[in-house]
Amino acid sequence: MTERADELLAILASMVRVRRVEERLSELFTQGKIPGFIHVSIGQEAVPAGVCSCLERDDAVLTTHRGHGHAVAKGIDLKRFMAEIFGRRTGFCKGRSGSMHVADPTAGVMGANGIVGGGLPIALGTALASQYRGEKTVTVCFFGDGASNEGTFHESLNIAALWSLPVLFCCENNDWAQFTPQSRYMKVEGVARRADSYGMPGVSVDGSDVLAVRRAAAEAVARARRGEGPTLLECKVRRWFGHYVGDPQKYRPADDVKAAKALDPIERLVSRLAGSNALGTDGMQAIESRIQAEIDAAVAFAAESPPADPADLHRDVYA
Amino acid sequence: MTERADELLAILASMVRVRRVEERLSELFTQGKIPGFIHVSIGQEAVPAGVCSCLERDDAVLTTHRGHGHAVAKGIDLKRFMAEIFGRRTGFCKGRSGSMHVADPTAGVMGANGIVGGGLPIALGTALASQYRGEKTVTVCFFGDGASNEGTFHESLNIAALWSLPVLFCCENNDWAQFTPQSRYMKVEGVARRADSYGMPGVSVDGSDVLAVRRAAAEAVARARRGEGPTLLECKVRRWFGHYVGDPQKYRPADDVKAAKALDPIERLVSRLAGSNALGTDGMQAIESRIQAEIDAAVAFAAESPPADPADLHRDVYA
Amino acid sequence: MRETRYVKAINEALLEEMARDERVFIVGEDVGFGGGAFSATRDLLQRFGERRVRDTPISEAAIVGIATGAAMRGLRPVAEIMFADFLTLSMDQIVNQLAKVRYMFGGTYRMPVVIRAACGGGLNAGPQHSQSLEAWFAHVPGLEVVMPATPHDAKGLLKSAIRDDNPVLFLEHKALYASKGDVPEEEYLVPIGEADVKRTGKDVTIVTASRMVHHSLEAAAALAAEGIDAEVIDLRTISPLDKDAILRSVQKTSRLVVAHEAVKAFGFGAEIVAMICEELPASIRPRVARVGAPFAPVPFAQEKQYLPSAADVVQAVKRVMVS
Amino acid sequence: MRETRYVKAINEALLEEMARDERVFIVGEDVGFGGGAFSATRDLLQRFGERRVRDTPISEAAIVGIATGAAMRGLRPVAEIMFADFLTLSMDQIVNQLAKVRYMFGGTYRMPVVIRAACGGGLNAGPQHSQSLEAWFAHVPGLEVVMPATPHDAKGLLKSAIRDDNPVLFLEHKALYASKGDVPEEEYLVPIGEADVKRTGKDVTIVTASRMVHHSLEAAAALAAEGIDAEVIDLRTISPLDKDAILRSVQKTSRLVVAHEAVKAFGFGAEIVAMICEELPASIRPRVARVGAPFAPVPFAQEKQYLPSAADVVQAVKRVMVS
Ligand SMILES: Cc1ncc(C[n+]2csc(CCOP(=O)(O)OP(=O)(O)O)c2C)c(N)n1
Ligand SMILES: Cc1ncc(C[n+]2csc(CCOP(=O)(O)OP(=O)(O)O)c2C)c(N)n1
Ligand SMILES: [Mg+2]
Ligand SMILES: [Mg+2]
Repeated sequence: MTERADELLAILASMVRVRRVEERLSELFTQGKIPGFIHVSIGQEAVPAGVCSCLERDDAVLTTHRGHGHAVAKGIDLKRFMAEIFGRRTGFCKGRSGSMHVADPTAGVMGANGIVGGGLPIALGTALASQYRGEKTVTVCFFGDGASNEGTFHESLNIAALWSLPVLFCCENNDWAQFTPQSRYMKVEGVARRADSYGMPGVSVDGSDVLAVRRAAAEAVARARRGEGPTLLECKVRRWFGHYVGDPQKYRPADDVKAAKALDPIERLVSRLAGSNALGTDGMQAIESRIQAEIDAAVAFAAESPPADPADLHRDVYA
Repeated sequence: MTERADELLAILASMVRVRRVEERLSELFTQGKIPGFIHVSIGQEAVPAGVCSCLERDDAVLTTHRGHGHAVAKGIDLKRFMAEIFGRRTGFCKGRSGSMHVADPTAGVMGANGIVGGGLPIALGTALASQYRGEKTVTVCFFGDGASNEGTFHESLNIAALWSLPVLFCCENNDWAQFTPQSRYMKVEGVARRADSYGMPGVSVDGSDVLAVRRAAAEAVARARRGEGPTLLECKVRRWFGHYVGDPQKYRPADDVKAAKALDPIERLVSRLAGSNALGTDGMQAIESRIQAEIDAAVAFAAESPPADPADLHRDVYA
Repeated sequence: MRETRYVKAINEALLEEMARDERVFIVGEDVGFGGGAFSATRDLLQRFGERRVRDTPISEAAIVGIATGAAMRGLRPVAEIMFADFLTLSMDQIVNQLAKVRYMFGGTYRMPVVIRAACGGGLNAGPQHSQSLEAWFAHVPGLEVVMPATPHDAKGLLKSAIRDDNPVLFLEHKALYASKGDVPEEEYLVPIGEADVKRTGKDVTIVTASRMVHHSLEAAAALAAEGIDAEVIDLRTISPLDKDAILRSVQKTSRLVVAHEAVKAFGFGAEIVAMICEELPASIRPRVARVGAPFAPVPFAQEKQYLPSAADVVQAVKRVMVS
Repeated sequence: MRETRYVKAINEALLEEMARDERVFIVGEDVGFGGGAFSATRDLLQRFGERRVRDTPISEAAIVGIATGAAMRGLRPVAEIMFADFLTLSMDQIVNQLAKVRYMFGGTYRMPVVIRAACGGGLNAGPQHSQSLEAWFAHVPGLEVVMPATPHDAKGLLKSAIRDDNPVLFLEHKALYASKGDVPEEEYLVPIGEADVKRTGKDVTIVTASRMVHHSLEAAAALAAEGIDAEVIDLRTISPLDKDAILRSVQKTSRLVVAHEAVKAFGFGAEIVAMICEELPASIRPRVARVGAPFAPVPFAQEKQYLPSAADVVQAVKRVMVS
């Protein structure tokens, strides 16, 4: 699989968009403009960008507490996304849910989840619906390495394999679960090998190499569309910042942070493109300024939107 | 490892005891002498007999809804065991619990469990207590192939491996979960291979060969006592009868039952002993009549015991 | 009308709704090949095939997740959790996911999910197979909780639950599966949220549900012989509560007994008593009593003495009749 | 006495009890290396080492199972489930196993297990991180449920919970962690099962717990300005309920308001209202009102409008004062 120049630019733009959105969110949160708490995935952008570059709009994505990138890369409307995180009534969830629960079914962003591992069983259902109706749509369920230790991981992968469901289980293995390093919660190296327990292919890739992620995801998605069942794709990534924005990371060795930041998926793709003239002369500039504008518009929309409507707190409990 | 004659006889007697106890329970249940419902493990006796032949009295065993054999082989007092299943006040649980919840901590029978997979997390705790106090005791957690699909299986094996807990996870793989054949709930052949997900040794043995079970269990128990951590031991067995006593098994092909009954762990050991003169002339006779007497005494004790005390239903809710 | 068993009525409701709506499917343990632990799903696999009757591994959290995700994509799942006691293994998926999806995600989703489970005692199934946990779920916004007492109501309510666009926890009493009652030949629905006056009376109101309806009717008959005329209200639905039906009756009788099989403390009877205390005009101060199980797990051999009985209802009525 | 934060009081209780009894150990997510999500276990790993302060994978069912099994073999575990919302992932282990072990297995085991969890709203943590689920657990025989409102009570009750031979669900309110209050220098215990009159009054009884104690005291102060003298009873323990303390006060005031943060419907307020209706002499028919959250999940941005407030308590008191 070799990407056309426009595809490469789209993938690059997707990573940059995720990065800039989360940088802005961190800034806004630090300024006290966002209630609650937020988790950013800066440094892990190659996964949402690479995986979502293989998806159609009507494919389903389930994501996590660290899910901004997946929603953005899947093509969620930035304005209503930002408004939700701000807690405004124009947000996708009417301000009822915030950063951990953004959803836009029309973009296939089925919903983020505040329960670690909580999306895995739900992914079985969205994938079953595709199979049930004979549709070619697939489901991608993103989750972390920590989540791979929840009982739901086991129950879900077992059933997905048994029923040959069209799911891509995409694990972002960033070596940390909240404040705890992986060596303290898993004896085995990596998550991909766990696929064998279910008779499911397990693939592990360098998650800061966006093209490696894209190619592995493309293959898994193609398998799923052909009705050949699920794949467990592990992407080895690094968490640049704390568990949540504002986390002082007292528990984390400085050189671990340094090592993480040394792996920049965006820089890697840029330098790769440098050789070709895909980027053109001011290509990066163009991308950055276009995205800057999108984000400015989204933030303005959110900031100018009216606060969440108290009446909405009583609505939609039942259909 | 080669067994002395007396050891072989003890193992044979253990299997025969389990078989005759459950045959009698089935008979008594069919006669309406036992309330509720009971599950027997007839045909699977080599597992409790083989595994428990490697255990000391103060080792801990956690068992399941199909747990009579494990309790009996571990050395539970037959009288109070029978009385509990009868629902008498002299039973181990004062008649409050019945067949699915027999327990005698003094014999290391920590408790049977009516929740499939429910004992697995508890086994972590009993094993941790041994490690915490620097004791050499081990925990054996028995469970079925169906239970290996519960989330608790995954969480428990992962933690046991991570903490090198002294546990033997003993899976009795009898190809059925209630009314459903294994092909409908697992894609993979067997349970042992699931150990690799946790960096734990996984061993699979012919569960109707009691010496094979004993040798594999002995090695796992020795590892655990040496502080080298847990083992997943899968014993391939066959369920001779229904899920519960009285189950007409309409769902089950007759030849599957026939094939199951063709594998008799007791006969196998007997014919093996035939060569040697371990059994002596009327060895089997002696064992049978001794056990017959034990069981008669236990049934008499239960039958003559007063019914469960209504006052006991309010007791022991709190210490 | 024909005499039909409770479990058969449930089976008929499933069959009719599956025939009616192609989006309806069944998922759970032993529901297909085995025909259901209590045979509520008997013959459905043969009739509708593997696609629509799905046996699962023993994975209760996943079963509910499958239903949730499938509903988010437009299907109408009927999940079975064999014993209500095992709902404890699905609590996150039911409470944090299924019940909150519509609200949490902006009201865009409809969640037509039914979770069937067998509750209650009476079969000497012991502490882990006999619980009545409905009060937990009634405390969870986003869920509806239904507990039919008769074959008629079981069929009509299950059909309504399957057509309902909200998650419904459908609690079948395992000791009622074999019970018989009249069920119409022709199709009918019983609306969710409507209590049913199973016996009219003027002296005292007995509010109850599920198996306790039968004990309460038995109690009412015994009381009638003593000249006490009891009204028996079968809630049928625990959430949403049919407050009007309860208030109407208590205003008439000014005496209330709430009877349920669940542990009395913190059971649904408490909500009903508190509700009428708050909502009745100050002028009416009814005498109230609750009937429920003692504060202990459900015992195996002492189950009969443990479970609330008709005699307990009679006693409670007599407590509220004095003065 | 010194001003101490609620979270620090909890940390001190853990430290003192671990120093006092070698069988006490801590198990949970991020409790050791990370010092606890809310830093309640800060520095305990450094002080007591890996053996007694055990980080687990994200496996809530296993965490409770570890505690249960360890207690069956004589240890005294203190398990942490980070947010009370995640107790949904441990429900089988808590309800079908831990709570029933002693009863089910003949009364031979003692089960000195404490499960700590952070409950409640106030941090805009959204629908899956803000729930108050205490009523579920109070409905489960075999469990004790504790909800401290002050640093003093948090420390004294947690020490008692760790020394108690029964399973205790210890619910800490996340919005109170940073709150300050007087805590004695010297060692002390607060007994489980004893309510505390946080304010004496003669006109109306406000029964409450956890964070709502503070809102209730604020309400009482406002009411005093209007000449209404409210008594505020902090239950501190939800199960077992201190019935005598409630009955004594209501007999004095003959007016009751129960205030909790949990959803009002089927919350613990219902049990308290029903209990007094049953147990007070027929002559006393108090006016009652409940304060609780609306029947909806806890919203993110509208949390302030959603959570019960001092103003809601004031209004409820005024409802019961009329006539
Ligand atoms: C069921 C559950 N347990 C615990 C938490 C608290 N928590 C939130 S994120 C997190 C760490 C998750 O680690 P991982 O799955 O690796 O994702 P990452 O944060 O590294 O992206 C934890 C423990 C939770 N939200 N849900
Ligand atoms: C959590 C839970 N789910 C379902 C059941 C109902 N059930 C009892 S035994 C059983 C089958 C268990 O199969 P397996 O683990 O293979 O044990 P076996 O009966 O074959 O010995 C099922 C589904 C249960 N008791 N607990
Ligand atoms: Mg991680
Ligand atoms: Mg089996």
